[in-house]
Amino acid sequence: MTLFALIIVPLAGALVAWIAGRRGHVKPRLVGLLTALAEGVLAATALAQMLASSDQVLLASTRGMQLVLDGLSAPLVLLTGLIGVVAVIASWRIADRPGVHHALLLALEAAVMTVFLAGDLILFYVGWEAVLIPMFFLIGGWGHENRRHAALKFFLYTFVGSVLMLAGIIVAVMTVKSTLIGAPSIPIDPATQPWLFWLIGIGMLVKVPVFPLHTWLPDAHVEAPTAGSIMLAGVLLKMGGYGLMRVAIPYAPDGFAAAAPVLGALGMAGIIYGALMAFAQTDLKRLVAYSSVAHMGFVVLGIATGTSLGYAAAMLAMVSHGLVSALLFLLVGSLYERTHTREIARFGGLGARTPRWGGLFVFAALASLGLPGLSGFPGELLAVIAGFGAFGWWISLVAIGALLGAVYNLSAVRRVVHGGLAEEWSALSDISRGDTIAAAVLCGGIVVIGVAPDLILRLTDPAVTLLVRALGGGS
Amino acid sequence: MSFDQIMEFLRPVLSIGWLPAAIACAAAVAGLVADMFAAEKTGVAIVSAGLAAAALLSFATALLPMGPAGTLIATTFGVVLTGGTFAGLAAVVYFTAFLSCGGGLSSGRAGSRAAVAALVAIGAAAGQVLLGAADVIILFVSLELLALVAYALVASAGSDRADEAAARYFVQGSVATGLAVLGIAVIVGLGAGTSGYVDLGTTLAAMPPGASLLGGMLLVSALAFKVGAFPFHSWVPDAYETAPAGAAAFLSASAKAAAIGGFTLLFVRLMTVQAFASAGLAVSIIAAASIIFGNLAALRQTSVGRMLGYSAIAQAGYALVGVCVSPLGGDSVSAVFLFAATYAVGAATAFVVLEYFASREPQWDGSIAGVAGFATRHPAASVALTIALLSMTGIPLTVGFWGKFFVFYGAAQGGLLWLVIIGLVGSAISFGYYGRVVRSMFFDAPSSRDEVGAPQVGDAPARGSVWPSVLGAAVVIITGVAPLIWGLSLVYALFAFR
Amino acid sequence: MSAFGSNPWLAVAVPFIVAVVIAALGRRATAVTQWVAVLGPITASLVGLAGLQGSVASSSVPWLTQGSASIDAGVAVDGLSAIMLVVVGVVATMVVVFSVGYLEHDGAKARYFSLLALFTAAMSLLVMSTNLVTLFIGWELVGACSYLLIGFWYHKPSAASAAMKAFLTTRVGDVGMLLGLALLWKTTGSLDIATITGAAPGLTAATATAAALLLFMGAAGKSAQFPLHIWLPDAMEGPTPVSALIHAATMVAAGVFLIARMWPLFEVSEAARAVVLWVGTFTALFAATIACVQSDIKKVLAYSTISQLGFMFAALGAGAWGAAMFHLVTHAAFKALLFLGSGSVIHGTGTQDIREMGGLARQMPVTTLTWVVGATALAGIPPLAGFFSKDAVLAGVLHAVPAAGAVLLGASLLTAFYAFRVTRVAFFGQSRAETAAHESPLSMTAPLVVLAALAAVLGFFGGSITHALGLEAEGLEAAVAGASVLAAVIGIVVGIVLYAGDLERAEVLKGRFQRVHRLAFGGWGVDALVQRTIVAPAGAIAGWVYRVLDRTVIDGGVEGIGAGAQFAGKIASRLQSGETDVYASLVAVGFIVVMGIVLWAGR
Amino acid sequence: MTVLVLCAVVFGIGMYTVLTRREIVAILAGVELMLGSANVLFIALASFSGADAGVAGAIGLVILVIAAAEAAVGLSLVVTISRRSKRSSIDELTEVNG
Repeated sequence: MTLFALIIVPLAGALVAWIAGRRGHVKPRLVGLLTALAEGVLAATALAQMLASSDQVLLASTRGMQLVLDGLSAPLVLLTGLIGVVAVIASWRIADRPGVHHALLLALEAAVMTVFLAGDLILFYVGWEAVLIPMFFLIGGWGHENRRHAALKFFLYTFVGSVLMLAGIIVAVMTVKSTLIGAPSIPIDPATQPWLFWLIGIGMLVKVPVFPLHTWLPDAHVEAPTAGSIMLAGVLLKMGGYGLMRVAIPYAPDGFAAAAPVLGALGMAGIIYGALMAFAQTDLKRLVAYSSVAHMGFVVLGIATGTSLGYAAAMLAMVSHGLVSALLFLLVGSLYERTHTREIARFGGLGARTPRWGGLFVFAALASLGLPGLSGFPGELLAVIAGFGAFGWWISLVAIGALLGAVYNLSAVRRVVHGGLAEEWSALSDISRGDTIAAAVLCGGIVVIGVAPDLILRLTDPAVTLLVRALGGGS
Repeated sequence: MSFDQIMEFLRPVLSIGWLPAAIACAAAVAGLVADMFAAEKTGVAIVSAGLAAAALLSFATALLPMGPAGTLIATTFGVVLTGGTFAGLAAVVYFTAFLSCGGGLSSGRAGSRAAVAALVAIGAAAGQVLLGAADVIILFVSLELLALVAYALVASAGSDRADEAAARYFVQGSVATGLAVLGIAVIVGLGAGTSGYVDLGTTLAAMPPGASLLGGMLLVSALAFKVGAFPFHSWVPDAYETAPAGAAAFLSASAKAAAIGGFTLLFVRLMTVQAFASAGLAVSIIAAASIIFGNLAALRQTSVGRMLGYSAIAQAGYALVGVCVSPLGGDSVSAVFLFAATYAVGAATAFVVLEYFASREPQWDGSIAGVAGFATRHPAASVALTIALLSMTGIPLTVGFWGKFFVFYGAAQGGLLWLVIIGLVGSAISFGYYGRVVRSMFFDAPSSRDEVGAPQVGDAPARGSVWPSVLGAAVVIITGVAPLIWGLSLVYALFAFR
Repeated sequence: MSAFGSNPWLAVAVPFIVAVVIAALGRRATAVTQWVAVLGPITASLVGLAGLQGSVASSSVPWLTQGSASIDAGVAVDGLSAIMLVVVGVVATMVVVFSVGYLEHDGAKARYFSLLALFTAAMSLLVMSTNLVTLFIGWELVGACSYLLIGFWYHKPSAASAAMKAFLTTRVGDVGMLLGLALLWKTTGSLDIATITGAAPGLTAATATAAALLLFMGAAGKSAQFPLHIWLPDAMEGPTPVSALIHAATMVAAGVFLIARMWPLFEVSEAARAVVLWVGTFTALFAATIACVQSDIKKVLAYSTISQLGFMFAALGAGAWGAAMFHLVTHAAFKALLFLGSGSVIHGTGTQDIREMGGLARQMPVTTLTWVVGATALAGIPPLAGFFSKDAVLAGVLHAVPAAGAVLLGASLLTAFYAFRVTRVAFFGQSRAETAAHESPLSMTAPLVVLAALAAVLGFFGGSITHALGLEAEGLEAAVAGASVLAAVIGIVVGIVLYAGDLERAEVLKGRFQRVHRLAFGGWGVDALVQRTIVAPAGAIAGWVYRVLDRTVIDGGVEGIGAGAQFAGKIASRLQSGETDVYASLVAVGFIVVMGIVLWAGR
Repeated sequence: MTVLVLCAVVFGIGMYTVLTRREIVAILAGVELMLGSANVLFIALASFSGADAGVAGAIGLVILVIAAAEAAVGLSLVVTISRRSKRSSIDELTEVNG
C-alpha cells in the first residue's frame, strides 16, 4: 500500500495544490510543502517496510501494474522524496500561478516515483514519458528568456531517445512474453542482444546524459526555473543510470558485454568533456549544468564495468549527484532570484557580502569536485577502482577529469565568492531562511553519505549482487 | 440483477446491428425537420442526442458477453457484420460524431448547422455500415455515401477557400471512385457476381492472379484514399483546414476510424489469397511513406487545422502499420481497431476545441501563433487540446499511447521492426508540431492585447460550449489510465476480434 | 590517559565537533569559541602521547562494503602516527593561541577557528589511518582546509588565486595517488595499509615501482617537491599562523609521512627510491637558491620549507626514513617558530618586505630572540634541534649516495646563508621603516617562547624518536657533523657580512648578476612556464572546444537535424501546390506505383 | 473483347479529361465517363463470367445511382463556386496550398 501511496499522494497533492492556487498564493505552497513532506515520510516508511521484509524486496500490484521497491530503487526513492521537499522550498517565492507550479512539481515527483517503483516494463515506460510533461510545462511556463525553445528541445530530444527505448522494450516483451521486469526467463537471442542493448539503452543514455548526447541538458537547465533544475538534475537524470541497471543490462547482458568498452569510453569522455565545458562557461547555471555531464560520467563508467563494485559506484555517484546538484542549483537559483543575472563576470566577492551563501557555495563546490569526506568521493573512488579493474590504465583519463573537476569548481568559487565586490551588489541580501534550511538539509545529506557511504551500500548490496550475478560477473 | 443478467435481458435489442444506424438516420431527419419548424439549435441538439443514443447502444453491444461472431444481417446483396467485434469501434464512430455536433457546430455558418449535423449523422451511419461491411458492394456504397457527405461537409463552411478545397477533394475523390468501380468490375464481374466476403477468398483464388490482384489493389487504393494515406493524401490538409472545425472533427475522427476498420477487414480477406502475398509489403511502404511525409510536412505548417491535417496523414500511416500485419489475425486486428479508436477520440477532441476557440475568439485566424495566450483565457479548452495532442503523440497516460503501443507491438511481432522504428521516431517528431501549439497556448503572450475581446459586429458565431472538449479529454485520460489499474486485457475487451 | 588510549577516534572526533560548534555558534560567540578551538589539538596530542606509551587500541568500521569487497575506515596509533599526532597537536595548539592575538580584529574569526579545528581533525585522521582510503580522505581534507585558509581573506584576489593554485597543484599529485590506490586494489585486493605492506615483497618490480611512484606523486604534490612546488610560495597569501601550521609544520610534511608509512612498498622498488632521492635532493638545492634572493620574509620561509622537505625526501630515498621523520619533527618546531615569528613581525610592522624592516631587535625583543633561536636551528648549529636531525639526514644520504649528500651539504650552506640574511636584514641594523614597530601581545609571544624551547631541545630526543619508530638509533658521525657545521658557519658568516650595514654590498652583487638574480627571484621560471604552457592554454582550449565542438558541431548537429526536418517538411509540403490536376494524378500515379510495388515484390 | 477495348478507351478518355482539362464542368464530365465505362466493364465481365443477370443488373444499377449522386454533388459544388466567387477554372482554384 505504501508503494501505491508514493505515487498517489503527490498526485492528489497536485490536484489540491492546483485547486488551492485559485485562492491565493500561500495555500498552494503549504499544500506543496506538506505533500512533499508526507511523500518523504512515505518513502522512509516504505524503506523501513522493505528492510523488515525477509528478502529485502517490497512488492505491490494491481491487475494492471506491479510496483517493486528493492535495494536498487530504495536510495533513489528516498532521494526523490528529499529532493521533492527541496524543490518545493526552492519555489517558495514564485508568485506566478503558484498553484499550477506546485501541482506540476508534485506531478513530476509522482512520475519519477513511478519510474523508480515500476515493476513492469510498461509502467516503467509510462512513468518515463510522464516525466516529460510536467517538466515541459515547468520549463516553458516558469523558465527564463529562451524557455520556449528549450522546453521543446528538451521534450523532443529526450522523447526521440525514449521512443527508441520503447522499440527495444517492445522487442524484449515480445521475446520474453512477460512485461515484468527481471532477468528474462526466456533468454534473448545473443545475435539480437547487441542492437537490442543499444536500442533500449539509447533512451537512458540520452537521459543520463552521456557525451555526445548531452546538449539538451545545458539548454534545459539554464532556462528551467530553480525547482525544475533541482528536480531535473537531482532525480530525473538518475532515471538513466537506473534504467541501464534495471532494464537495459538484464535484458541484453551479452549485448551489454559487447557494448561495455564503448560505454566506458563514453563515461570517461563525459567526465573530461563535462568538466572542460563547465570550465569554459560564463553563465553560472550553465556551468553547473555541464558539471552534471561530468558527474554522470562516473555513473556510466561504473555501470560499464559490469561489476558489483561498479554498480555500487554508480548508485553512490547517483545519490551524491542528486544531493550536490540540487544544492548547487538551489544556490544558483537563490542568487539569481536576488540578482537577476547568472553572468559569472558580474559577480565576485560575494563571500564577504553574503557569507551564508558564500559558505554554502564553497561547500557545494567542494562537494562537487569530489572532496573526500563528502558524498561525491566514495562513488568516484569506487568508479576508479572498478574502472581500473575493467579498463586498466585508461582510467588515468578519469584522473585528468577529476583534476578538471577541481579546476572548474574552484574557478567558479574564485570568480564568484572571492575577490572584490562589484558596486552593484553592495546592498545584496543574503540567502533566504527557507533556502538556507533546504540547503542545510542537503549539506547534511552530503556529509552523512560522505562519512558513511556504507549506509547506501548496505541498502543496495543485495540487489546489486543479484543483478551482477545474473550478468555472470563476479564482484 | 447482475450486470450479465442485464446484458442478457437486453441481448435481443443489442443484437439488432442496424439499430444504431437507423437511430442516427432518424435523428438526422428529425433534426432537419426541427430546423424547418423550430430553431436551428434544436435541430443540432436532436441530432446530437440521436448520435449519443447510437453511441451508447453500440457501446452496450460491444459489452455483450461473448456472443456469436457478429450478427449477420442479410441484405439485398450480401451481408453486413455488426455487433461484437465491430460494435466497439462503431461506438467510437458515433461517439466522435456526437462530440463533433455536441458543441452546437458553432463555428459553422449560421443557418447550415442543422443540415451539417444531419450530414454528420448520416455519415456516421454510413461509417458504421462501412465498418461492418462484409460485402464488396456494401463497402462501396457506404464508402461513396461517406464521400458524398464529406464533400458536402467541407463545402458547408461557405468560404471561397472551402469551396475550392471541396472541389479539389471532389475531383480527387471521383478518380478514387473510378478506381473503386473498376476494382468492383474486375472482382465482382469476373467473380460471377459474388460479392460477399465469405466467398471472396475462393472467388479470387479462382481468378487469374493478375486480375484478382488488379481488382484487389484498386479497391485497396480507393480505401487508402479514404484513409488519407500517402500518396492518396492530398485532400486531407485542404479539407481539414477549410471545413468548419466541427465538420473536420467528424471527417478526421468518425470517417477515418470507419475507413480504417473497413480497410482492415477487406485487407484481411484479400490476404488469404495467394496472389496478394506481396500486398503486405506495398501497404507497409505506404505506411512508412505516410508517416514520413505527414510528420515532416506538418512541421512547417502555420495553421492549426492544416497541421492536424498533415498529422492525420501520419496517423493514417500508423494505422496502416497495423493493417499490414493484420493478417496475423486476432490481436493484430484488435490493435488496428484500438488504434483507430484512440486516434479518433484524440482528433475529435482536438477539432472540437478548435471549434470552441473559433467561436469564442472571432479574431483568431486559425494559426498556431494565434492561439498565444489562450491558456489563460480558455484554460479548460486549452488543457483539453493539450491532452488531445499528447494523445495523438502517443504519450503514456493518454489513450493514444495504448493505440500506438499495440499497433507497434503487432508490427514487431510481424517482423517489421524497421517500420516500428520509423513509426516511433515519427511519433517523436510529431511533438515538434503538436508541441508548438501547446507552447503557443501556454507559454506565449498574445501578440496584441487590444484585439482581444473586441465586440463582434454582424454575423456573430454562436458561442460554443466547452463541454464536448472536456468530455473528449476526459475520455482520453480515463481510458489512458484505466488499463494501468485494471489491466491490459481491458484494452482489448472492446475490440477483441472474434 | 587511558581514555585517550582506548579511543583513538577522539583525536578526530573532538576537533571535528569543535569545528562544527564554532561554525554553528557563528561570529557572535568568537570571544569564547576561539579558546575552545584549542581543545581539538590538545586532544590530538594527548592521544599521541598515549600512543607513545604504547597504549592505544586500534579501531575500525566498515566504510564501503559491496558483496565480498570491503574497505574499512580504521585508525590506530603506532609510533609513527603518535609522533605525528604530537607534532600536529602541539604546533596546532601554539598556532591557535597565537591566532587569538593575530586575528584579534578580524570579523570572520569563527570561520577561521572552525577551519583550524577541522584541519586538526583531518590531519589526525590522516596520520592515524590504517587504511589508504581513510588516509586519502584526511589527505584531501587537509588540502581543502589549506585551500579555505589560504583564501581566508575573501577580498584579496591574490589570495583567491593562490588558494586555487595550491589546491589544484596538490590535486595533480592526488589524482596520481588515487590511481595508485586503484592499482594497489587491483594487485593486492585491499587498501588496508598493513595488508599492502605485507604483500609488498610479493609484488612484481614493475607494479611496485608504478604504485610507489604514483603514491610519491601525491606526496610530492602535498610536500611541494619539484616540479609541484609552485603552490607553496603563493600559499603565503593566507594568514601567517596558517602558514606556520599547515604550510610549514604539518600538512606539507604529510608527504614524508606517507612514504614513511608505506615504506615496505618503497623498499621493494629501487627505482622508486632513486626517484625520491633525486627529486628530494634537487628540490633541496633548487629551493634554497631561490630562498636566498627573496625579499618577502614569508617567501623566504616558504622556499626554505620546500628545501627542508627536499632534505627529508632525500633521506627517504636514501633509506634513512627514521632520519627523515626526525628532521620532520624538529623542522616542525623551528619552522613553525620562524613562521609565527614572522607573523609577529608582520603584526608589529605591517609589512612583509624585509627591506622595509631592520633594527627590530630593539622594538621586538622577544620575537627577535626566539627568531634567532629558530634561525640557528634551521642553519644547523649545535646544540639546537636542526643540527641533530640534519646531521642524521646528511649521514644517511652520504652513505647511500655520496653525490647526493654533497649536493645536500651545499644546500645546507645556502640554508644557513638565507636564514641569517633575513635575520641580519630584518632584525638588526638601522630601521628602514617609516613607523615604529611594537612588540606583540602575550598570546602571540607565549607560543613563540614555547616553540623556541622545543627548537632548542628537541635535538636530544632523536634517539627516542627513532626508537618510537622501531628503528635503531644511530650516533653522530664526527666527519659528517663537522662538515655540516662548517657549511652552516660559512653560510652564516657570509650572510651576516654580506648584508651588514646598509645592504650596499648586496646591491652591488645583485647589480652584477642581475639576470641570474631575476631568474632566481622568479623561482627559476618554473611558475611562469607552467602558467604559459598549461594554465593559459587550458582556458583557451576549453573555450575553443565549447564554441566549436559543443555548440557548433554537436549542438549544431542536433539543431541541424531539427532544421533539416523543417526543411524537408518545406519540400514535402511543396507537393501540395493546390493544383487540382496534380492532386488527381497523384491518385492515379499512386495506384500505379502501389501496383508496381506489388508486382515487383511478387515476382 | 471489343467491349473491353471500348471500356479501356472510354475510361482513358475520362481520365485524360480529368487530368488535363481546366474547366470544372469538363472534369465532371470526365468523371462520369470513367464511372460509366467502369460500369459497362462490370456488366460485360459479369455476363462474360456467367453471373446471375439479376444480381449483376442490380449491382450495375447501384453503381449508376452512385455515379448520379456523385454528379449531383459535383454539379452543386460547381454552381456554388461559380456563383460565389465567379471562378470556373481549376487554375483559379489554387488558393489553398502549402
